[in-house]
Amino acid sequence: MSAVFGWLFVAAMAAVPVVFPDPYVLSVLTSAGIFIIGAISLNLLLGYTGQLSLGHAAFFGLGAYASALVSLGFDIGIGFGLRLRLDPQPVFVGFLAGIAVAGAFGWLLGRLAFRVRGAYFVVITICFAQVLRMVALNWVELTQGPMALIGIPPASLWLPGQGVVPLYTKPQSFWLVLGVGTLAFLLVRQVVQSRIGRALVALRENETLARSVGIRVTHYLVIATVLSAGIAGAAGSLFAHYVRIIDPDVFLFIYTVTMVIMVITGGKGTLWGPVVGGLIFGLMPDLLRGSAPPEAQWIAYGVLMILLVMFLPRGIVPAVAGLLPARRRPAPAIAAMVEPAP
Amino acid sequence: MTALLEVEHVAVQIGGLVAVADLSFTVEEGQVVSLIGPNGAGKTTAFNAITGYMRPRQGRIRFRGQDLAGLSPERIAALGLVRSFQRTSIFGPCTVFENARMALHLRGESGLLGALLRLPGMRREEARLREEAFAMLDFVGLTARAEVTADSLAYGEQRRLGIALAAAAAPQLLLLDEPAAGLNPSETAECMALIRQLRDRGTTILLVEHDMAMVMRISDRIVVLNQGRIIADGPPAEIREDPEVIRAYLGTSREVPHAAA
Amino acid sequence: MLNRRTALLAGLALPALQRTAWAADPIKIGMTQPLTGAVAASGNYVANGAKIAVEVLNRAGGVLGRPLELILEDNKSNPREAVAAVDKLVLRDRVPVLIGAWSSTYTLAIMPKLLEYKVPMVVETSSASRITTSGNPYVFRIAPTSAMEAVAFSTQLGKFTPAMRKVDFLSVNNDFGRGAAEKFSEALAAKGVTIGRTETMTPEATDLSAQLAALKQSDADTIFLTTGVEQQTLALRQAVEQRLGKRFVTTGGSFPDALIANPLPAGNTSFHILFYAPWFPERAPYPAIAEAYTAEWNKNNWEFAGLTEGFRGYDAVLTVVEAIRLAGKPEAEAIREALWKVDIHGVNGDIRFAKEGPAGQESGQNQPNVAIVTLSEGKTGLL
Amino acid sequence: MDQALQHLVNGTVLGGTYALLGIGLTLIFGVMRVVNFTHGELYTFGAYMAYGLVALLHVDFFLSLVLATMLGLALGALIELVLLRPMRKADIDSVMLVMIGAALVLQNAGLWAWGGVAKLVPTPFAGTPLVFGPVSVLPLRLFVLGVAATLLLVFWLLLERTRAGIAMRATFQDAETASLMGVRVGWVHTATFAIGSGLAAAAGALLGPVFMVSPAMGDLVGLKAFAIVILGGLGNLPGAVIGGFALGYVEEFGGGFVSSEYRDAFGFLLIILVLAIRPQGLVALKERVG
Repeated sequence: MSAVFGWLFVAAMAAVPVVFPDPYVLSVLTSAGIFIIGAISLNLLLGYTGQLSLGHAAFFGLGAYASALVSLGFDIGIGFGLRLRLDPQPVFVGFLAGIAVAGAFGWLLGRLAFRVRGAYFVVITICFAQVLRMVALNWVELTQGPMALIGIPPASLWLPGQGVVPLYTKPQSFWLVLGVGTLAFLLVRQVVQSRIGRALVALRENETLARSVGIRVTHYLVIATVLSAGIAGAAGSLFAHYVRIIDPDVFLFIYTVTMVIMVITGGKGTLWGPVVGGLIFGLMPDLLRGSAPPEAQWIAYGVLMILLVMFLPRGIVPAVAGLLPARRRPAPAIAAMVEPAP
Repeated sequence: MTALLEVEHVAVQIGGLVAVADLSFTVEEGQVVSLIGPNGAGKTTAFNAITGYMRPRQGRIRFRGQDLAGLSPERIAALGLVRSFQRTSIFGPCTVFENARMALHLRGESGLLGALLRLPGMRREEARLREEAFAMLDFVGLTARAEVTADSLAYGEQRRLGIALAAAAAPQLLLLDEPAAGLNPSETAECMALIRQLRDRGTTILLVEHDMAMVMRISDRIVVLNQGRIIADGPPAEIREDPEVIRAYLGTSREVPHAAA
Repeated sequence: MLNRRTALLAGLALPALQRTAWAADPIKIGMTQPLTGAVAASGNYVANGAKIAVEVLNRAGGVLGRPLELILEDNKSNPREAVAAVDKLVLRDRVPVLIGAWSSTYTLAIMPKLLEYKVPMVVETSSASRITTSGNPYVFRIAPTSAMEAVAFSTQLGKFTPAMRKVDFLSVNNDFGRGAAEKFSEALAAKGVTIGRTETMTPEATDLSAQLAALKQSDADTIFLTTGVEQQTLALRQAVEQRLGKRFVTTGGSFPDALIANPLPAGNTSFHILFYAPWFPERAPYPAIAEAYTAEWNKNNWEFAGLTEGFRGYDAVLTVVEAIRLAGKPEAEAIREALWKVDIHGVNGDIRFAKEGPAGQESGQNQPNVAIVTLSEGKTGLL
Repeated sequence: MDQALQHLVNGTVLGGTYALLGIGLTLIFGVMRVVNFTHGELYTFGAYMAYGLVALLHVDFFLSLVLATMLGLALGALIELVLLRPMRKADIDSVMLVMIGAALVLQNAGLWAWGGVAKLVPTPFAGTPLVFGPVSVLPLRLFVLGVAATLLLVFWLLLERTRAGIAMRATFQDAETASLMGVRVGWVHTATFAIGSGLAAAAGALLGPVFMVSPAMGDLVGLKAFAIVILGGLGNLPGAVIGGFALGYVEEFGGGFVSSEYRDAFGFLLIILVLAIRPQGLVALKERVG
């Protein structure tokens, strides 16, 4: 998809609150947008490095908790009679903290987990998210445990001349998510269309060969994980300040699975795949509402995921791109990489 | 002058079995050296040990005087020692051009910041790498195939691309693992010409190859390996006459020297 | 399973029938309950109670000449899902009034949304004090707070033999469990009972052996158990296995009904603080209402013991519908104002709201009745 | 001390069922190279089948356990034939995704059929514990341990003494060679997945009556099963048994003496610790290069 199309898409989305200001539609789109950002970040790992990381909800949740805690402030005992105290900070500080904390844990997980591959890697990423969920559930002094962190302030933006403006309304939240989403998309695009992106794809396609031409495996996988975790952290932070409540269940496996389904459906390793998949799965529950109970919907998603992996393993975006007239289009697997920058 | 590559008393075990028992040889700058021996003699294992894919149990490997012990393959590649592979030699689903650009990794240096901000330096580097990629494809005669996926190349073309990927970053020492395996006579001749050209560009080459005709014609020196040990080391003419080499090939593995793997 | 399907069918068929029966659009009542997840048993009972209340009222002609429609959203035993459920009910279905959300944690999570959307909510179960003291004028609670429950309980301490001397607590690790431990400690301490330790458990924990082992070491004679139906059942069974040999009192109005069909071994009597004891409808403040409710419930062949919590949904719907009638129109602000004027008879007793919380933004709080039921070898009794 | 003995007994009972879960999962991975995300769902399935048979159809408790295991076996065979057979040539990640899809279907089908409310399975065992000095244990728990041990033994005999078992072990070691030697690998795969699933269903049918049966009961258990097999080494059968008991003890003693709240976290923490300290201990197979 060309850059022109991309900007048209963003413009059309930006017009939605004006043209169609239904708060419910906006809330559905905003939630979908947040998960699309999560899916975009997962795609960097799953699609471009080919590492099936199934602990992605961990980064999303870390971003959410870090951002919420920094903007709410905390005062906790850290042993030896010492206390760690933080006064409430502006929300954008929390947002940055969310990215930083998730990124830092991404570095840690990358350093640990990339010692192994395949099934081991998958299981370790799952364990990572599980441990974090247990901590969030039981470190009540910090996280409020099952009582959830409530009263999280809404996102705010510093505007010249107006100072810090809280983003209470549905259109404001929607535009914020659209903005961050566009940034995340551009960030991933810049990375995959660079020497780093080529190194990641090389590692995905043939790690042994990639190493032989001098590509430092751990270095690049860790870079990808940190970036991916940071973006997921940003999505988590947006989530925290949008729903304004966070509980330990954000670390649940099912959230990772939701993002995985989005990426696989749209097309892993393509820039637009997570967006297309995210829109489909973000909107479908509300379109199907009334016609099918939630259990039946989840059954349908499961079946769809199986069918896609079996019959359309590359996802919707490459399949549609394959139908378009070939205009000197190289291999779809890395089609996104060789698009000219706008 | 000291040798470019020095292998001293290297031993490698795989799962408790001795694959290489005691290996010592050197490769001088500017030469084409061949490592030959019957199947299972330990040639590929020796390659794996030199390029960091396997840890030798003992012995020492030096490249330009630097000890390679404990270095990862990518580090060793960065020092200027790159190998090709028998089987896993290309990035299948990517285009030939992209294959070339990936292999030029070491020729670039832009990092995350450059990628995110598209700094002028990064743009210049990208343009240069593009040029180099085309030059390389030109060198191996694949320019016309630049936009097809590597998977869809003919077998001979894939082998050439494999060599090109290894040679892309202009390493000082190139290790080629059976570059002519499975090629027909005319393709073998092309392959041989390619190796000569590489040598003429100043690349030193260490070759593992089963095609004895090719080995005899192209090598400056031949090292013969049998059951993990060196049994001969010398120029082609000498090796051809060596009784132990003949016995190794005819006696133990019943394999004719020129047979493909 | 049969029950569930008939309920589902009824749910699907009902709106269709109504459309032909009444020309007017139905008045919507939004409700969120935990229909799946760790405390699903209670949530389903409460939802069933609300459903039959709507059926009964619709048979009687609805309200303001229009039928009622109950829109139910599952909050999956999770506070964040509870917020999402309210978003859907208010933004998508545009309900003018809500009922919810069983656990205090879910209710507390929802409360900021009530302020944002300016929609009143009748709280049918949640017991944490801060729900009505935090200054949210959209909250009207018909359930007792933990403090009320504790005080009401402490007046009946004399009925226990041997007398309670020292008590421990086993609480679910949320607002409900912690709040109950705190308020019961205060009320019992005021009566001269020694307060021991408090062990907590996460809402979905199933193996409580570690907590029970710790409580076994204590010299307390009674353990107050505050959690959902599921963990009540698990804790009571595992306590027998670990030979705790102590008296258990459950708080919060939930009842481990599975222990009627699968009783604990002889010699194990547990005590349960309930707000409606369906085995003794004649003891209810208004027996006729209680019996009507019970009869309607039994028509559906639902679990009899579910009546203990089903009344919460039933009374909540009665309250909401009375407020709509008083308001004269199904609009959020009018309903909120009318809720202050509600004065009706429910299954639990009189329902009317007193003001609580900071002046100017008071929440409504009802004063409910409390019963202590004993369970021994699958048989219930009244203490 | 008394408390430690009690924890030892509880840990043993728990470990027995964990071993059943682990051995099924590791067998499936060893023979088929499939990371089975439906394992936890088969556990739930077994528990619900036991509940349905005992509580709704009033079938004899012991017969119900056998039937639940058989049904798990059949469901496993079905999953293999419908989903895994066509995916035989696919890469390990694609198969994982298919299995995640299958797990979603199974869990929500269960939720739809049974509803979200947890159920209690009636048993013929007395609710009064047997007392051995300082230790008390329910007859039901002892029965569960006995059955788990028996199943492990039967499984071991099956693997060692029968033709099917030999074919399975051959495929476990080297599928290519096994097929050259006349082993019908397709059949072995079906049998393996069915047996692995049957063991998971048996574990569910056994533990369901001990606790309660709910639609999400397999979530955590499925993930714990991964922890068990990683502890023992993926594809390592005795390792899975050791890993199962290790997790049982770690949870029980950790929950009793360290922190009751974190008891479910110990297994996952252990994996991360093992990885941090001894990553090489985890890597079972070295990739062949060149």
